[in-house]
Amino acid sequence: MKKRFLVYFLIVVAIYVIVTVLMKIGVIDDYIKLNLFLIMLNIILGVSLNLINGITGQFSLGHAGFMAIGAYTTAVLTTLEKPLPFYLTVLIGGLLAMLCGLLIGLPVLRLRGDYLAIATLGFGEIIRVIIQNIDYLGGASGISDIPQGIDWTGYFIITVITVVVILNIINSSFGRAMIAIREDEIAAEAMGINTTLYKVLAFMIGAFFAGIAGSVYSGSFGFIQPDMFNFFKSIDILVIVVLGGLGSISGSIISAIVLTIISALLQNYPEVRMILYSLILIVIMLFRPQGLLGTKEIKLSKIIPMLGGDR
Amino acid sequence: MLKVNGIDVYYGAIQALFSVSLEVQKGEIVTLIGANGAGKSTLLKTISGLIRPRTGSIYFEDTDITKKSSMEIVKLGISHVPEGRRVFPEMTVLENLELGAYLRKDKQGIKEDLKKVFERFPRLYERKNQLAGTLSGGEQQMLAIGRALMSRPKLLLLDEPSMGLAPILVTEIFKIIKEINSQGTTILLIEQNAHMALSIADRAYVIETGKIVLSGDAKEIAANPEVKKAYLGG
Amino acid sequence: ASKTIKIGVNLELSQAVAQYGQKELEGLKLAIDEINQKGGVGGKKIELVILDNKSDKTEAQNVATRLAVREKVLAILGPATSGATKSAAVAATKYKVPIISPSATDDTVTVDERTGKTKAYVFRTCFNDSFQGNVMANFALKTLKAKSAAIIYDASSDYSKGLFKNFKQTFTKGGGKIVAEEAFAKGEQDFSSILTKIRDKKPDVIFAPVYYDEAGLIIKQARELGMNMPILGGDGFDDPKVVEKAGKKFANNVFFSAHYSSQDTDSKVQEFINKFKKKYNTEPNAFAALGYDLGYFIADALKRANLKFDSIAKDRERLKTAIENTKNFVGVTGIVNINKNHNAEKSAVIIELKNGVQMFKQKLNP
Amino acid sequence: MLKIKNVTVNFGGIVALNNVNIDVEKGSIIGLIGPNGAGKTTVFNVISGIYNPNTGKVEFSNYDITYKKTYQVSTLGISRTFQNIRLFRELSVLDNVKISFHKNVGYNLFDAILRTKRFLKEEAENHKKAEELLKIFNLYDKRYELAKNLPYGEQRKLEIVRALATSPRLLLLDEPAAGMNPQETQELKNLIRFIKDKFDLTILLIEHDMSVVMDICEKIYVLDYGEVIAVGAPEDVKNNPRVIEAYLGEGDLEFA
Amino acid sequence: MTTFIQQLINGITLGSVYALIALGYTMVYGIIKLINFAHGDVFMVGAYIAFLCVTYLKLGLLPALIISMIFCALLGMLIEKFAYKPLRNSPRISALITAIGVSLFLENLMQLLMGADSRVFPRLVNEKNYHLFHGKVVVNSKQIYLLIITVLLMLLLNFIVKNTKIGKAMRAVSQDMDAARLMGINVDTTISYTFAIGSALAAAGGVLVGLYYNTINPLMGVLPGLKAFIAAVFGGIGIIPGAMLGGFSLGVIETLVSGYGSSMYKDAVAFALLILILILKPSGLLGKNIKEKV
Ligand SMILES: Nc1ncnc2c1ncn2[C@@H]1O[C@H](COP(=O)(O)OP(=O)(O)OP(=O)(O)O)[C@@H](O)[C@H]1O
Ligand SMILES: Nc1ncnc2c1ncn2[C@@H]1O[C@H](COP(=O)(O)OP(=O)(O)OP(=O)(O)O)[C@@H](O)[C@H]1O
Ligand SMILES: [Mg+2]
Ligand SMILES: [Mg+2]
Repeated sequence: MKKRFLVYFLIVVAIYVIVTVLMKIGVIDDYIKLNLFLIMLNIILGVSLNLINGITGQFSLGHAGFMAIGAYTTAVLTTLEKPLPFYLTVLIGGLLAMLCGLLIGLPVLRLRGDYLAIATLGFGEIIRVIIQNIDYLGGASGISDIPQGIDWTGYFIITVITVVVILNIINSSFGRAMIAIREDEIAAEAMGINTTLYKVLAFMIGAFFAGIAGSVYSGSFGFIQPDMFNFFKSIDILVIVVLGGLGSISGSIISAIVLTIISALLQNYPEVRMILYSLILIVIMLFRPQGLLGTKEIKLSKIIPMLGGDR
Repeated sequence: MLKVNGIDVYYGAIQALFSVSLEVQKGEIVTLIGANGAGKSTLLKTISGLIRPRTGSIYFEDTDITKKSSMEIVKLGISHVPEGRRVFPEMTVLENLELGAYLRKDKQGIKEDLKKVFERFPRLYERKNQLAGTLSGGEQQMLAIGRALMSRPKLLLLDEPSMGLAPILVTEIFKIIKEINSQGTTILLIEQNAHMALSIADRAYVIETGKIVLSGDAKEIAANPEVKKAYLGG
Repeated sequence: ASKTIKIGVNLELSQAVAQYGQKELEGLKLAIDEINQKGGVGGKKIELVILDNKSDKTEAQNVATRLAVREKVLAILGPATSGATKSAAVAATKYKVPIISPSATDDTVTVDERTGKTKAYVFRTCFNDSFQGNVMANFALKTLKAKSAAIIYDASSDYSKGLFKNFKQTFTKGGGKIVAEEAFAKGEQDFSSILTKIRDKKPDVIFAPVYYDEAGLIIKQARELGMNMPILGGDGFDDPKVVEKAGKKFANNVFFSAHYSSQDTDSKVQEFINKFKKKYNTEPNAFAALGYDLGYFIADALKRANLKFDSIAKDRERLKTAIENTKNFVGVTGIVNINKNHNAEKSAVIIELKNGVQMFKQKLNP
Repeated sequence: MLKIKNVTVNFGGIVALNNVNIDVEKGSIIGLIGPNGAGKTTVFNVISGIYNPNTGKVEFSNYDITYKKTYQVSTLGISRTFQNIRLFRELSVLDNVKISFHKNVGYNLFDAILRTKRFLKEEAENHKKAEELLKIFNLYDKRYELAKNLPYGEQRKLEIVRALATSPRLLLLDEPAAGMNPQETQELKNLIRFIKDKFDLTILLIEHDMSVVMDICEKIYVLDYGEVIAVGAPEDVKNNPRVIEAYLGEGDLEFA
Repeated sequence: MTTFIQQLINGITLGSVYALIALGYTMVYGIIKLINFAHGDVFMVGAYIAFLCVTYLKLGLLPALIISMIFCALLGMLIEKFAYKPLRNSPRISALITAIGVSLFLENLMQLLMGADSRVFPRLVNEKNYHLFHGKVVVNSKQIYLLIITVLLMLLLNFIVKNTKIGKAMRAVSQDMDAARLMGINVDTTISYTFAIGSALAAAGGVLVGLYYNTINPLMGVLPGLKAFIAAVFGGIGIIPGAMLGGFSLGVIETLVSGYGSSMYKDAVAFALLILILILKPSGLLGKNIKEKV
C-alpha cells in the first residue's frame, strides 16, 4: 500500500518537474502550454462527468451549466473593486455549482435514462439563459478582461487533486454504492443503499468539479460568454467520457488528452477540419465500442508487476 | 432428421462446446441433461442459428444448416422455445401467436393452427387480448410453446420448459409435450428436471462442461448409477 | 529575412457562424491575391496563414496564440465575431501582436471593460454597435417621424444586443417610446409568435438588429400577419438573401444601415462587385466587402510601417503604430480613420428596400 | 418477528394479494408456496418496500415497516434475493459482496478522500470479511470473476451471499433452487440449514421444488389467487385437498 | 382572444415542424433504443436534395420530394449499416457518440459542398392567406398543409407499426431481438427498413420546412433536431402519437411563453415547464409508467 502510494506520488512529481523544466528551456512554448491547460480542463470536466455518467450511471447532459456557474463566479469576484483572491473564488465557484447540483438533482434524479438526459439538458440551458439575461453579468456579450490568476503549477495541482479525490471516492464504499446504482438500482436499494442520496451526492461532486473547471477557465482564458456553455459544450464533455470508456477515470484522462491534441492538429485543415474530426470520432467508436479503455483502469501494478497488489 | 457433427462453440474467447455430436431421429423425443452451465442452451442456440459454431457441421433433413440464418432455419421447420420463455411482453397473446407464423403465407392454414393451439391451451384463448408481459409464468410458458407450434415445426427445441413452474403445471407441460410428439412433431428437450424428462424421452444425452459424456436409451440412462447420483438426486 | 510577410488569419470557417467567416475569407483572399499580383508590399508577397477557430471562443484564443507564438505572424486578421475577437484579444495583448477584426462590432472589443483603456493591440475596421444603433434611432425619429418602436433581437448575440441597447437609448432620449422588446435565440425560424404580440402594440416602426437569415424571415412573416409598418435593421440586413427570403412583394418599407451601397456608382465599389462575381460566381455581401477591405487595409499599414525584418517583436510594434496612424484609408465600405480607441471612424449609408431593390437613401458620417 | 397483517395489493384491476396474514417466528424457516401468479413474490416485494400495500400493515420486531423505503428495510435487518437474478453483473464477485457492507461502514466521505487510518483499517477488514463469506459458499476461488460469467447456479448462490453480507436477521429467498438439478438442490438445502444456524437467521422461502420446501421448512403458507388457502406443517399441507387441487396436482406422471 | 387564437395557430404550426421530425426520431428509438442524433441532419440533407432537384434539374415539387425521400431512405440505411449496426451489442451510449459523429459529418460535409451560407428555397406552391375575425387572425395555406401532412403521416406511421406485418416485425425486434430471430424475422432487414422509413420522413420534413420558411442551410437541422428529440421524449419516447403530441405541446408552450411571457426567457421557461411535467409524469405524456416487475 505505502509502496504503491510512493510510486504514484513520484510519478506525479516527475511529470511536474519535467514539464516545468521543458517550459523553462522553451521546448514547451506558450502554444503547447495553452493546449496543456485545455487538456487539464478537459480532464477535470471529463473525470467529474464520468462520476455522474460512468460511475453512477445517470445520463446527465447539463455539465456545461455547472461549468458556467464556476466561470461566472470567478469572473465576477475577481473583477470587483476589491477583488477576492483567485483561489478563494475557485472554491466559491465549485461550491455554488455544487449547490445548484443539489437543487437540480433532488427533483430530477428520479427520472431515468433519456428522460433524465432531457431534464439535465434543460437545466443546463436554463442556467445559460438566465445568465444571458442578467446585464450585470454582461448579458450575451459576456465578461472580458478577467485577471489571469492561475498558471501551470496551479492548473497541475487542481487537476491532480480532482483526479485523486474522485478516484478515492470511487474506491471506497461510497463509490461502490454509486456503481451499484449504475448496475441495478433495485438491487442496490435492497442491499441497503440509499440510492437517492448517492445519486444526488455524485451529481453534487460532479457539479463541484465542473464549477472548478469553469473558475479555472475564467482565470486563465480571461474571457467568457454564455454561449460557450451551451448544450454542445455538454456534448463535448460527454464525448470525452464515452470515448475514454464509461466508468474509467484513466480512460477519461487519456481521451481528454487525445481529443485535445487531435483538435489542435486539425487547425491546419480549415476546410475539412470538422469532417475529419467527426470521422475520427466514428472510427474510434467502431474500433473500441466500449471506449478506449472500456471500464478498466490503467494500473501501475499491471505495468510494473513487482509492485504486486490486489486487483 | 437432425445431425450435429462435432461442433465447437465459443463465446468470445471462452469455449462453451467441445466437439459435440448428437442425432435426433424423426418422431423421437430426445432429452439432453446436464448441470448448470454445461452448455445445453448453447447447443440449442447453435442449432437454431443464434450462434455460429467455429468448427463442425449441422444437418437437418440432409440440408447443411451450419451457416444458415435463423430465418432460413425456421423456414426449414425448426422451432425453438428459448430459455426464459422470451414472449414479446408488450404484444397481446394473439399477436405473439401470429408472429409465430411470421414466415407462413397460407392464411387458411394459419387460421387452423391458431384454432388448434387455442384448443390445446384453452387458457390462452381466454387471455388472447391480454399483453403477454402480464401473464403468469405458466401462462407465458404455454404461450411460448404455442407460438413455436404456429410455425408448424418438424422439430421442436424446448429449453427448460418446466423451470419456475408450479408442480401441477410441470405435470401439465410434460403431458402436452408428449401429446405434441404423438401428433408427429419431433422433440429435442432440455430439462433440469431430469427425472421427468427421462420418463417421457426415447433417448437421452448427458452433457458435462461442454462435452457429451453419455448417450443412449432413456430408460438405460435413467438407470445408470452415475447419472442417478449426479442428476436424479441419489 | 524571408521573402514573404506572414499574416495570420483567425476566422470562423466551420460550425455555427461559418457563413460570416467564409465570406470574409473570400473577400480577403481576393484582395491579397490582387496585392500580390501587383508585387506585394515593398517587394515582398503577403503570405496568409489561415486557421479555423470553428466558431469557438476558446479555439479563437488558441489559434491566436499559435499564430503569435508558433507561426510568428506580424499581425492577425479576424475573428469575425465580437466574442471570438475578445477572446483572441487576450493572446494579442499577451504576445504583443496586432489583431484586426473586420466585423466585431461590440463596443467593448477594443477597450478594457473596466478601466476603459484602449487595448494596445486590438483594432477593427468596421463601425461599432453604438454608432449603428444611434444612426437608426435618429433615422426613425427624424426621417420616419416615428413615435413608438418595437424591437426584435437575438438574445444570444452580442451584436444584436449591442444595437438594441443603443437604439433604445437614443430613441427614448429623442422622445420615442419602445412598446415591445422581444428576444429570440440563434437558429430560430419562426417569429410569428413575437410578431403577433407586437402587432397588438401597434408600433410605428419595428427595429430588428439581426443578420440576414432572420431578417428575411421576419420581414416575410410580419407582412403575412398584415403588419406593414417600416422595418429597420443594421448592416446584418445587407445581403441579397433578405429579399429572396422575404419575397419581392414583401421587401418594401425596409430600411437599414450599411457599410456601403451596392448601388453606389463609385467605381471602387462596382469594380469590387465585378471582380468578386468573376472569381466566386455569386454576389458579394457586406462580409465579403469587409474582408476585401481588410486585405487592403493591412497592406496599407504594412507599407507605412517601415518594417526592418530585424526582430519580429519590433516589426509588430512598427506595424501597430502604422495601424494606429491610419488616416483616410479608402475602401469599398467607405473611408476609414482609426481613432484613439482603435475603432474605425467611417461613414454609414442608409438603404431602403423598394420592391426588393436596394435604394440608396442617406449617407451619415460619424 | 415478522407480522403481515391484512395486506391487500392491487395492480390496476388485478388483486395480487387479498387480505393476507403471515406470521414468521424468530429462528424458524417458513415456506411460501402457491401456483404461478399467486402473489408470492409480491409478498416479498411488500415486505422489502418495493411495493406499498393498498391496505394492511407489515411489522418487523414490533416496528411498523409498511411504508419504509427499500433501503431502510434492509438497514433494519431484512435482506432478500430475487427470483430473476439481479446481481451487479459487471462487477467482480468480491465487489458484489462488499457493496452489501455499505450500510455498516463507519468511515465518512472525508476519510475516504483523505485515506485516513480509519478508512484503511475498515477497508482491510471488509475485504477479509467478504473473502470469508465467499469461502463458506465455495466461491472464494472465483472472487475476481465478473458476476455475469458465473454459471446460473453459482449466481444464485452469490445472491444469497450478497444478501447475507448485509447482516440480516430475516432472510427472504425467492426460488433459490430454480434452474438447479436435483444434486445441486440437495447441496443448497444443506447450505441453507447451515447458514441459518451460523448467522442466527430467520428465513422465509419461496420455492416450487417440493423436495426443498418439505425438507427444510417448519411451517408452510400456501397462496392461491392472492389468498392464503392453507397454513401448517409440511405433512398437513401436502395432504390438504385444496393445495393438491390448486398447486400440487396428482403427483407423478402416468404416461408411457 | 383573437391574439390568443393567432398565437395558438402559430404554436401549432411550429409544433407541426417539431412533430414531423420527432416522428422519425421516435420510430428509430422505438426499435433500437438509439437517440439518432443524426436525424436532424438527414432532415437537412432532405431539404438540400429537393433544393438541388428544383433549382438545377428544374423538377417540380412532387418529383423533388420523392427523389429526396428515396435518397434519404438510402442514406439512412447506409448510416445504420456503417455507424450503428457494428455497435448493436455495445452500450447504447457508444452508438450515441457515433450518431453525434455522423451528425457533425453531415453538417460539415454539406458546408464543404454547398458553402456555409444559407440558400433560398424556391417558392413552389401558391400561398394564400385566410383572414378570420375581421383580419385579426391570419392563417396561411402552408400552415394548413403542414398540419394536415403531419397528422396524416402520424396516422400512416401508426398504422404501419400497429397493423402491418413489417410493423409487427419492428415491434418484435424492439422487444426481443433474439426471440424475433427465432420467429424467422430478419432483424437486420427490419432495422434497415425502420431507418429507411424514418429517414424518408425526415426528408419529407426537410422539404416541407424548406418550403415553409423558404430558407435552408447546413445547420438547419441542429435546433429543430434538438427540439424534436425533446418533443419525442416529452411525448413518451418510442410512442408514435406521443411524438406528435410532444411536438405540438412544445410548439404551443414555446409560442405562448414568448407571446404572453417574456420572449427572452422563452427557452428557459419552456424547459422549466417540460421538466415540471416530466417530474409529474416521469415517462412522458403518453408513456406508461410501468413499474419494473421485480
Ligand atoms: N452470452 C454469453 N457470454 C459468455 N459466456 C456465456 C454466454 N452464455 C453462456 N455462457 C457460458 O457458456 C457456458 C454454457 O452455458 P449454457 O447457457 O449453454 O449452459 P446451460 O447448460 O444451458 O446451463 P443452465 O442449466 O444454467 O441453463 C456457461 O459456462 C456460461 O457461463
Ligand atoms: N408490477 C406489476 N404490475 C402488474 N401486475 C403485477 C405486477 N407485479 C405482479 N403482478 C401480478 O400480480 C400477480 C402476482 O405476481 P407474483 O409475481 O407475486 O406471483 P408469484 O406468486 O411470485 O408467481 P411465480 O411463482 O410465477 O413467480 C400476477 O398476476 C402478476 O401478473
Ligand atoms: Mg440453459
Ligand atoms: Mg415469483
